[in-house]
Amino acid sequence: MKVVSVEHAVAMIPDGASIMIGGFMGVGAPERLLDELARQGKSGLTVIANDACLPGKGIGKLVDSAQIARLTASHIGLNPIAQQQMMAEKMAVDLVPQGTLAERIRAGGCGLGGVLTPTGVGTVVEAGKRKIDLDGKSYLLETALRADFALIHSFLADYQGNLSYALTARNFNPVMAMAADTVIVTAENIVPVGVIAPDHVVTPGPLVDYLVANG
Amino acid sequence: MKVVSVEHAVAMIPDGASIMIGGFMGVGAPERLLDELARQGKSGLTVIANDACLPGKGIGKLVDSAQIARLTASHIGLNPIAQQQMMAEKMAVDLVPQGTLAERIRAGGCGLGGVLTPTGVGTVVEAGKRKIDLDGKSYLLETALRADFALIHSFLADYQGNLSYALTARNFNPVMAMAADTVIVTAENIVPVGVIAPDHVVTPGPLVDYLVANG
Amino acid sequence: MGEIMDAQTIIARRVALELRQGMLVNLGIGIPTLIANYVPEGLHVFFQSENGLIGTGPIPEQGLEHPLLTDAGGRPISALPGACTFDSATSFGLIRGGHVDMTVLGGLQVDGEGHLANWMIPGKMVPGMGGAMDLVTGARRVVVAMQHVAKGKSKIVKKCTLPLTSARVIDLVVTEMAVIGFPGGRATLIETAPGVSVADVVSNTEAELIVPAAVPAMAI
Amino acid sequence: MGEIMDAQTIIARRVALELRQGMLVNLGIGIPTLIANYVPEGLHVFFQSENGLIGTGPIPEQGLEHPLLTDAGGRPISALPGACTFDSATSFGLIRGGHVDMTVLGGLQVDGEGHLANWMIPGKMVPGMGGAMDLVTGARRVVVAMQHVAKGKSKIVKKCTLPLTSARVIDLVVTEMAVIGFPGGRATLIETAPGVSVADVVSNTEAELIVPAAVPAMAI
Repeated sequence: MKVVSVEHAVAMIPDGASIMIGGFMGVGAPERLLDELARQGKSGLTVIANDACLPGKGIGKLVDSAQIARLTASHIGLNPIAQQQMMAEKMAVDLVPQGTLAERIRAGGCGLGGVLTPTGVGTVVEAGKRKIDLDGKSYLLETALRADFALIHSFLADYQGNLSYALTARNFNPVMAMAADTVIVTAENIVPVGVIAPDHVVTPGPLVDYLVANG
Repeated sequence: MKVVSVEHAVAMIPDGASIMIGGFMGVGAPERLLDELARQGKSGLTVIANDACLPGKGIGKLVDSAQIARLTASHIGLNPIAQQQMMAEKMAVDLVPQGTLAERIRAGGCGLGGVLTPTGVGTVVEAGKRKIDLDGKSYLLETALRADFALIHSFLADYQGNLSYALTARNFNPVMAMAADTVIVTAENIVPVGVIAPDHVVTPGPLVDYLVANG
Repeated sequence: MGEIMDAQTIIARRVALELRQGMLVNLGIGIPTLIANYVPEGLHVFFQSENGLIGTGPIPEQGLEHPLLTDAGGRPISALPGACTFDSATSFGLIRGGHVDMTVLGGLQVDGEGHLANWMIPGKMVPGMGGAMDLVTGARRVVVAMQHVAKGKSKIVKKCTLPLTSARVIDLVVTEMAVIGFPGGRATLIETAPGVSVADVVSNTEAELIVPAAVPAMAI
Repeated sequence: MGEIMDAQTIIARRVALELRQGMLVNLGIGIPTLIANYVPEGLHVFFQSENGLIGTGPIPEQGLEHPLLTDAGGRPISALPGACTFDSATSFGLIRGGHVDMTVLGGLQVDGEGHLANWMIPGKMVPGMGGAMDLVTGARRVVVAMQHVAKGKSKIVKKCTLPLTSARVIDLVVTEMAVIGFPGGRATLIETAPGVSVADVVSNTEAELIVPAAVPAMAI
């Protein structure tokens, strides 16, 4: 793991990169990285995230400045700008059931090709997917998702990259931290090794490539 | 969640039941429940567990008294009695790669039909399984596992059934606590509600059916 | 109807009667959220928020909100003693795995066979399904809490014209006019709201409704 | 061979030279365990124990063992500052997902194409594969640490006669006689042990071995 500035961290991300972004309606989102992505004007991004948040908040910041070419999410209903961009076909949107999204990302991080889920059977979500029957029940084969980068926000990060999360800010962060080639982390608090008890670490340090220095 | 005595907990388990048992080489195994299963002489059990432990320890206690009709595990090599029973066809043994075993149990607990794993492709583990190709890579379809009972050992349990685990005693316990119809838990320490911080709970209370009283 | 209670209150109070001791319950956004206010005295239920919490408590007093403790809509909530947090994969493992005893969701349409549509209006509003598809597929019991009629049209239709949320038949619809169940996959009137006649319900319901000889009133 | 170091020490010291700064490494039971004793000075590596720990430290002093802190064989270990624990699904998510940079495992047979067999001898010994199949399939680099010859027979065979652990070609075999790699899926002699000639290695290897013009000695 390397410690980097927020400018340096974002400078690594090329235009057109695929990025997983933690957070749920902005809670647990890596706001400093999102601000810097907007400032550096990275464009044509493929974003994988739970939602489009609100204008001016979380991933909404990237929507505001039309930096996202393609968004894979479970919900964009609270962001009218995202709705408009989708309707105007300025941003491609793949809507995925939230539990399926979490499992696809987890599969990507855990070396699984995919999972069989009952969610979406008999709905438009079936389109283009393999349906597999097991013991008289139907499942959709939902394939693994990975990205070039994962942008993660933690509550505590130690000097080795061990992470823990607070309350509902955990959400998609832990699964995304396993599912990208390069993992960049911000933290509310950076603490010495040993401050996070071994049983309370949620994301093991070796998963983290870059920790963004505070301040 | 109900609090019960160890005698009462085990009395609920009929002969021939399928049981997931937490622990890894006996570490994190619900020893009191295993002792009581032996004492009550429950027979013809189907056991799903990581390993057969050692004679006289953990699941080894059930092997010693030949209570297991069928064992699904990843490893039985350190228990010569288990080896003998398997060779003599007194105990049927399904050997499953450890990561596949963990995922199959997790799938059972998470309402997934199964997962696609590369583990076992091109080996005898393939036998009888569907092979699925995705993006030029082969995977085995490994199906979900569930059981009638899960016997779980935790480090802390609170009066609502929230559980946390210590060090390497976590292992299969959390996934098994989601994958059985009835979940019975022992704890090193039973503590008041609130002692385990919300972010440190690993198994949410509503998953636990019975907590075995200490003493 | 509406003389004493407004529609939302009737619905929330009636759905609250479906709660049972020790249940793990997930409440959707909108009317379902109100149900937490009407938990019967002495009953302990666990509320799950699918963004990663069991043990959701009331909206915190002003000044006690925490920015990292919110519901699935991003609004501040509190956590009761014994609450626990988890990631999204675990949250939906709980939902899909049948560990959630009951979910209460809003609806755009419910049809005569018990199918729910609640996540998009093609060409108009495409918010996304969020957690709804997993909830309807995986929760042990699915209750839809919605108004009976919107813009003069019954929301309980013969056949859903909007995209379905799940192929699974829901258990119960509670509106300000009636409680409707789906035994054998056919819409059946179970209760009427105070002051609402069976004829009122039938005339405001597009779906064919099985009406038993005696239909009790909601006990709210 | 064996004048200064015994076979196990040669193997462990040589494998230790494969460690790189910051690697996450999983060591199997047996000879691989010894490698932790030979980590080069100044190098920081993370050791994973697949029963649920990253940050495995040395065997604790007597009296400081904890019954809930063990390796995958159930033996007491210690945990270094910065260690973390996790469940078995996560542990194998790390392994299968390519997050483990290197695994070192024992072997029963490695064949000329780089296939490993290390989990059963049909009709004789069926311990089970434990985590080996996942490790060989998922780790970024697979190193087999084993003796070159057992009971007078080469363990580096033309074709595995025992059931394979994985269809994946391993990266390296380190024995007390040689280091062998598998570029293009063909066994190739990379180094010889101190005091061991190329001819010694070839005569103790059943598999066809590609021998480059110059074969350096192990730098241990």
